[in-house]
Amino acid sequence: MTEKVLMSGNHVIGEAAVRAGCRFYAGYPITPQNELTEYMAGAMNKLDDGTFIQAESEIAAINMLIGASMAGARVMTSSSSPGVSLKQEGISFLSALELPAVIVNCMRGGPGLGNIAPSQGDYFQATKGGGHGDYKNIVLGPASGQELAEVVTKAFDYADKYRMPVFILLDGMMGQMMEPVVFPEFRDVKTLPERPWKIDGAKGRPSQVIKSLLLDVSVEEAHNWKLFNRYEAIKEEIQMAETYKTEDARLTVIAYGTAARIAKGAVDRARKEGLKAGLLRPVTLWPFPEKYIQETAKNNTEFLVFEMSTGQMLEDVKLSLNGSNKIHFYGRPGGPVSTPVEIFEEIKKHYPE
Amino acid sequence: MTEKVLMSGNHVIGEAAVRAGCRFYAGYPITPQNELTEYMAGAMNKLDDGTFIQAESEIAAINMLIGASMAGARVMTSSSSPGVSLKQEGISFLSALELPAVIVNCMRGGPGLGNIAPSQGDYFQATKGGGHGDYKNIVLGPASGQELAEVVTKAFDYADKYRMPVFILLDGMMGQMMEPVVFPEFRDVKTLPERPWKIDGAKGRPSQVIKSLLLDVSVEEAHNWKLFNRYEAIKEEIQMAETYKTEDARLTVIAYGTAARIAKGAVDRARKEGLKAGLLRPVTLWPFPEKYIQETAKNNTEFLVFEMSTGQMLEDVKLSLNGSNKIHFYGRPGGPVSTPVEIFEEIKKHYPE
Amino acid sequence: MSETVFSKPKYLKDAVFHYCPGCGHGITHRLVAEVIEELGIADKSICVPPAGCAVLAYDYFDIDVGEAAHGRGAAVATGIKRVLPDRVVFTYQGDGDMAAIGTAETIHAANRGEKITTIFINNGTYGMTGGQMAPTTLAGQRSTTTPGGRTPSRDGNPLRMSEMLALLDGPVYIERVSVTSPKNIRAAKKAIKKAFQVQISNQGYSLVEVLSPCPTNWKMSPVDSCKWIDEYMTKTFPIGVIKDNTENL
Amino acid sequence: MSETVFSKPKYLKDAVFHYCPGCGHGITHRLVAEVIEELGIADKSICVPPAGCAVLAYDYFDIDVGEAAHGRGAAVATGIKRVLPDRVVFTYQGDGDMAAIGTAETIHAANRGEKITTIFINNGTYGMTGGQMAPTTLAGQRSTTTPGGRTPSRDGNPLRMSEMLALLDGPVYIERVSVTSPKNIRAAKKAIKKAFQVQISNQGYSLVEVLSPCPTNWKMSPVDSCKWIDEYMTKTFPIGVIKDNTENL
Amino acid sequence: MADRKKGKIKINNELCKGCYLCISVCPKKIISVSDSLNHQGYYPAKSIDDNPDDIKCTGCAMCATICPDIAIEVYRD
Amino acid sequence: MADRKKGKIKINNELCKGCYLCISVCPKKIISVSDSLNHQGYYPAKSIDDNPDDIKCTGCAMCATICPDIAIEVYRD
Amino acid sequence: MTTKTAFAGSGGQGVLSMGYILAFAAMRDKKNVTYLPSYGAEVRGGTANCTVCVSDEEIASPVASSPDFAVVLNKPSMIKYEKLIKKGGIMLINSSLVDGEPTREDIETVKIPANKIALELGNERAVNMIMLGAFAAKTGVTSIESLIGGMSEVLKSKKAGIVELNKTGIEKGAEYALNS
Amino acid sequence: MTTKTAFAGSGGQGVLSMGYILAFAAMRDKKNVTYLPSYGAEVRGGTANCTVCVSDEEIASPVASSPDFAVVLNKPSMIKYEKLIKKGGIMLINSSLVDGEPTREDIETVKIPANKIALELGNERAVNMIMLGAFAAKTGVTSIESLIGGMSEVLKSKKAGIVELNKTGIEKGAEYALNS
Ligand SMILES: Cc1ncc(C[n+]2csc(CCOP(=O)(O)OP(=O)(O)O)c2C)c(N)n1
Ligand SMILES: Cc1ncc(C[n+]2csc(CCOP(=O)(O)OP(=O)(O)O)c2C)c(N)n1
Ligand code: SF4
Ligand code: SF4
Ligand code: SF4
Ligand code: SF4
Ligand code: SF4
Ligand code: SF4
Ligand SMILES: [Mg+2]
Ligand SMILES: [Mg+2]
Repeated sequence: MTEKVLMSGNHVIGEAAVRAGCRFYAGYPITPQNELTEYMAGAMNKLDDGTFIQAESEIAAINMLIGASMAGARVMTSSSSPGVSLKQEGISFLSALELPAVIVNCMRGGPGLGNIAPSQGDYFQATKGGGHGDYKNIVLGPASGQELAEVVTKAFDYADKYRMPVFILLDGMMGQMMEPVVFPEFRDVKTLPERPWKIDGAKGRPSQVIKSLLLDVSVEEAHNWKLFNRYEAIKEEIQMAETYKTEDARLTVIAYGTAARIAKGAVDRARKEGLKAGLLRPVTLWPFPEKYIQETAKNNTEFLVFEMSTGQMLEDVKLSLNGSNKIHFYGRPGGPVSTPVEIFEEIKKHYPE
Repeated sequence: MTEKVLMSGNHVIGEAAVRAGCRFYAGYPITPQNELTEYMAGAMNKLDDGTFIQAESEIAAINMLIGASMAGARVMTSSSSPGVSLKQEGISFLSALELPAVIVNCMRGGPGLGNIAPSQGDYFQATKGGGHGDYKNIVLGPASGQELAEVVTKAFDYADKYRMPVFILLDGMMGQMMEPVVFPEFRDVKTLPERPWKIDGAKGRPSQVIKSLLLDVSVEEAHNWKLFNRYEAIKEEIQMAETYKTEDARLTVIAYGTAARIAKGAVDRARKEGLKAGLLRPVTLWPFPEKYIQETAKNNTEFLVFEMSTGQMLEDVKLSLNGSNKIHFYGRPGGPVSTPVEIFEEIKKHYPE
Repeated sequence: MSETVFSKPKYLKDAVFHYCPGCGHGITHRLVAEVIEELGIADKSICVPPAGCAVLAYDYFDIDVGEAAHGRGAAVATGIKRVLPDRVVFTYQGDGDMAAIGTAETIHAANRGEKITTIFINNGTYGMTGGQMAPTTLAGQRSTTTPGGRTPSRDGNPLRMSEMLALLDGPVYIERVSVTSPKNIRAAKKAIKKAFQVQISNQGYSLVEVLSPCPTNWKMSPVDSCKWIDEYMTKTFPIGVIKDNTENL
Repeated sequence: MSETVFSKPKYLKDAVFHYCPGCGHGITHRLVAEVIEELGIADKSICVPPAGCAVLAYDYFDIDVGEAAHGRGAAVATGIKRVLPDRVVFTYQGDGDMAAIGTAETIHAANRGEKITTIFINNGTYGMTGGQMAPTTLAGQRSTTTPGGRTPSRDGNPLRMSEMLALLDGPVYIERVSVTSPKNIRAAKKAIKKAFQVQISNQGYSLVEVLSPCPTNWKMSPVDSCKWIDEYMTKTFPIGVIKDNTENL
Repeated sequence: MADRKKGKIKINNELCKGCYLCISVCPKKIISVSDSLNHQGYYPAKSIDDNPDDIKCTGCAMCATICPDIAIEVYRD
Repeated sequence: MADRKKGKIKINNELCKGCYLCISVCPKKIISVSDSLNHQGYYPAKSIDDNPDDIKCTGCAMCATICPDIAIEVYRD
Repeated sequence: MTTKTAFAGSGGQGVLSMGYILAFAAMRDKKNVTYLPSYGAEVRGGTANCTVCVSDEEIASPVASSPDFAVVLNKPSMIKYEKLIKKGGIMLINSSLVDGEPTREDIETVKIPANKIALELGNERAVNMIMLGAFAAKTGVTSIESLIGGMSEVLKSKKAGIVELNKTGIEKGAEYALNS
Repeated sequence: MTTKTAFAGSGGQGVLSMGYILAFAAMRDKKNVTYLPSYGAEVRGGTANCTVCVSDEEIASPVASSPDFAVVLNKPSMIKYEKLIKKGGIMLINSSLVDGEPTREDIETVKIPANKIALELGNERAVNMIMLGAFAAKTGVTSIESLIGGMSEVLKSKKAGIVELNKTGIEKGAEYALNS
């Protein structure tokens, strides 16, 4: 472990990616994630085995990733909401082609051009699959600079282990905010998992193909179920969430990312006021940590879902509880950053008699 | 009403669109919906106020729609899965800009390049919003040539009434299959709803703007809630579903589009064998017809969700029932077309003791 | 009594430009507004602004404006113009917007000979997002994504969009101008006026490329920025008429 | 004893082509396979096929193949080549794939001077999807989306992608060939070989445009299709070297 | 005449798709259409250079060069 | 001298962003920088053509032509 | 009652129009019908086929995993559909183009020398109508009259000669089928 | 205890580095800190600001809707933050650039003639460090020592002269603030 540094979320992602062995980055500028693109420009070009490309578009970037990942490199791209929408075809291809890749969405206010303020409006796109076909991506929603550094490393490892794209979902404020961070050590790229399936010229082996065109319906169906079963396994293996003062909570706030930080402040306030509030903070947004939620639900608490959107994760909470506990919702779409006081008021409002 | 004609689903959409007053079509070829693009090429160029453009890409096409809709025309584009993924940014813009537009997705097997066989793998993309930000589109899922003709008309009217994009979601087989169809009369474009907000030159009025950039966070939030409230109203106003032999059903199949046709055959078979099976066929996929499902749920039936995917609408069924009734699932992703016998077997398998 | 020889044009709203000191967008906005006034087309003109520093154009131009997603101006303008063939439709786009993400839309709209006009602001950088490399960034020029200067072998070469478009059959008139001196600014206005006339007379696609200072991201004073355009930028992007097939204007 | 003067090249698998009778894809596939064999690069070559009739190229070429989404071949190839600079990476793309949806990726990869090779099959139509207009469709030519023939004022003009690319600094070698006669086919093979040599010798971006018959969608016999290319298509798309900055090959 | 190289072609019936480009380019006009369908459903091309005393084929391989389906092999002695 | 047109400019302090392009183009060098900040936080340009007996400004409007913020109005008599 | 029929052959043999005319004729008889052509990449190979369902009830699936009837115009199609056709089903074969016959015992095979008959009519282009006539006569899925009526309406834009030719084709096919 | 401080002025006045150095210094003191700059389009106007939170607990929100302290270097910033600053909060103003003062009675105002002091030091570039020193002395958010320590580490790559200048700046600012 190295020493503490003060860094913006965007820079943290970049540095953590380099340390995790990322050697190919392609991206296209968009606020509020430009610092990440700029960081990678510097970092990749410092390495003699690193590539940085400022692509002509988000579409070109995601398709460059497809090529670089096929060729065996650990790859990353980043963008913000509108740019991520443009990557959806490519993301569906990455998923179908079973290619490891890390995709960062530093969300801004939408829909449309919207604004550059922090938002959580792209949850559905990331977790349900904004592209076509039956596929899922692992989606990680960190809430601090330090956690960012850690999930970036995880993201690259998951991508390789499960051969699929992994999303890091944060909002503009997390990308811009500086916090103290301690980074993991540099990974030697020679120690990274082998990729026997990669496309690097048929030297000393039969030629091989990476493709997603499966005209034979039975082959395509089998491929779909193969992916489906992998997703089911992942649900078992990697659900992650933080629980805070939930043991005896009568009202448990469920929030991720920036919203969760604010909620935590609100929970502390509530506790000071003698209200048994708690926080359940999903870290994996897909797979959604339903185990944690069902566990917490047992101490029959009510839930307050707080999102910086009109209510998207809310659906996954409902699906996890399937009617077992009462759910309240509070949302702020389009960019406003709530204060802990504001959420505390919501807690009071919904606190069970 | 005109006389019966024998037409493919793709042609039916085209003809119905022209009759509904569509005067601008932009699209890009992709199987299995090419016949629609080709039909519009012929039909639009026959009209002196019609425009057909074979765009250079799906992205260009959806953005041409944005312009044409701003300018006041009834507009349509069509594509199939990968092409629709490319339209996601544009769809988010259409939604944010509150522009009427009809978007046809003639689904094929995915993810990735996949195949051209019928599939229902894009349900999430269409109903949850594959683009960025908090928005919804109306999504219609017809199951026959005749119904296609009817929902196309509805689609254009909804788009105008609610100022939003409306999806028509069908699969490749419905696009290719010919059935007898009777079309509604031609609409005179002069009788179509006014668009006071349109951009056609500031003659005799102050200049006006159509934009989605709302840098002021409070304005963006207000816009989000405005859209949200509209969506809530739509949920009340237009839920549509067909129920078939559900009154006394002990097992009710829920399926849409092609899957629903097959399920209907299976239900008839089951009834012949003395099993009380029924079919609930959502026509509006968003808003999801939860009223119908909750109503049906009262005659405590169990449900069997059948989709040509690994299970997407399944989530909306769960959300509608919220734990009240037992739900089974059967899915065939990637292109295979099940036989009624096959679904009948599933009905037998899950039929409650 | 004294006569006013210069004042704000009629079709600019009163809003204060949000542009940085010495930014070429302000000058170009004014020229476009003056041309619209002189041609008397304010009530039939429709502007399609970009995603870029000029995204707020609708706060300034007092005509109808319809927003486009980043890079898609040519497609949006195509849609508007095909529905309203007798209106005057123009896009106002930056070099990132038009020559990077919007490459395909721009080339194919031009190739279809859409009867639209494009004002193409070449400032060699992504201004709005903070000075990243643009397709038009000069070799060796520093940007936040080419801190050591643009290296063509790695980052590509400066892209001459106007010259490429001139090769197509659709475009009728393409000229490159700059706004670095009163003289150049007058020439720029003439070109913009001609471009609109080409559309009004239904002759086809027209484009004016404007070499425009971005002092903020170039990290130069406005005065030095103008010098830099005249001395360096014009070497790669020479000003003048690039294509002119106009008839009796 | 008799010697074999002609037989199937080594790096084509045994699969029967799915192409229609008289399709130029088959001929071009063979030429590429012959060149790969002659240059001895089979074990370091990577092919990026298109979405198009040639999408199944991986069933035919016995080398590593990585699929690209429709139009994105140049971007995928860029990714592969940057990671594996000593491999030989080529895209095989149709005119719809490369000159329509892939316009931006193609132009910018070429402009970056990516050291990749593109085999560009110009058959003036969207073959795979059933004969819609392509950017390269000739004026007046019928297609399923221009039933009355392509009308440039409405449908745009035939796009000369190779000429546009030649204007960029990145490309080193661009030639247009046809496969309509044994003589033209031999010339085509020479060009393809040279394009690969340009990459092998690390000189830059190379492209060979192949005028290729699509009898099915042209609704002509294969023999007439070849005549039609020689007589009409070559008027808009003249064959020959378009750009050649190669050094001592 | 005596020292003129003699050639011979072998057309693979099942690979042939009956495009007849070979027929159109053969300088010796010694390729023709066979009258039975192959399994792909085409009438394949066939060599009619079958007079052993007067072999016309020069083995120039023009037919094979243009054959899109690599259905022709060419030999020479 | 007598019949030479006289000009006059008015610079709007609050619109000016202190780019000083006007200063660089004025042929008469009669524009300078004022020493107090405006509300935008810039030191605006100001005319120093203030000797009524010797007005140098010709009203050529070069300053206004290049002003990106339309902060200059030009008059002539 | 629902019948499902597959028409198959190589492109250009008029396979799709056979199916279309059958569906159209049945529609005119107020039947429920679906017509599903093979589409997309398959076409490349040069084979074509379509499935027509005719029924008094609503038609659940337009697909025929095992059709009641098959009309095959080339050998690959015969081989393919011999495997699929339903027990007790009928396969009509254009024996002028297809040598050999199905080995299955549990289906009825009807051989029609359609090209030969067509030549007698003096026009090879009648082949598909001859097969269609034979099919109708053999299976009764639709009457010869409505078939002719449907055909004439479908081709009303074409010149009378064609319609006449097709009409005779249908009749001759039916005649042959009944007398064989 | 958590304190939130806003630093505001126009671009080029070193506003962001003030905030960064404070955050960095507090981090070295093992405090929890967040630093949030204004970003994006706002920058166009030429104004810049940032918010620094320093706390012993985890920091919930890095945003300060109503900061405890504000350090303002130009008039627009003073006007903006006068509205936001918390009751009982402290506003430090560079009185060399800002004429007038807040009208609010319920906050403490400290005027520092930073440019004047800087000129005495012989270098205008010390202005922001003078304000920072005054801020630390007045609010005690961090000690002068750790501020200097933090600053020196942040600027270690820069040449010694700068560090020296900034050090004196911080000290002089603190001194002035305490004696005013
Ligand atoms: C799809 C998408 N990608 C990226 C962005 C972010 N973005 C906004 S403007 C811009 C480029 C600005 O540069 P340019 O077009 O040259 O205009 P300028 O600001 O220089 O005038 C970018 C990348 C966006 N808004 N949408
Ligand atoms: C995003 C996307 N859009 C459209 C398609 C459908 N599609 C497949 S190939 C093709 C074009 C084929 O034409 P061309 O590139 O000229 O190749 P050809 O078949 O003529 O050789 C199209 C439009 C697709 N697969 N993906
Ligand atoms: S960043 Fe550059 S282009 Fe944008 S407003 Fe400032 S000077 Fe103008
Ligand atoms: S459609 Fe055209 S390009 Fe495609 S295989 Fe057939 S002939 Fe070749
Ligand atoms: S060229 Fe080849 S495929 Fe064509 S007819 Fe001759 S042998 Fe057959
Ligand atoms: S080798 Fe030459 S001569 Fe012999 S058949 Fe072929 S083309 Fe004719
Ligand atoms: S040009 Fe305009 S903005 Fe610039 S200094 Fe002069 S008056 Fe001010
Ligand atoms: S009008 Fe001419 S002379 Fe007068 S101030 Fe402006 S530039 Fe100088
Ligand atoms: Mg720019
Ligand atoms: Mg083509």
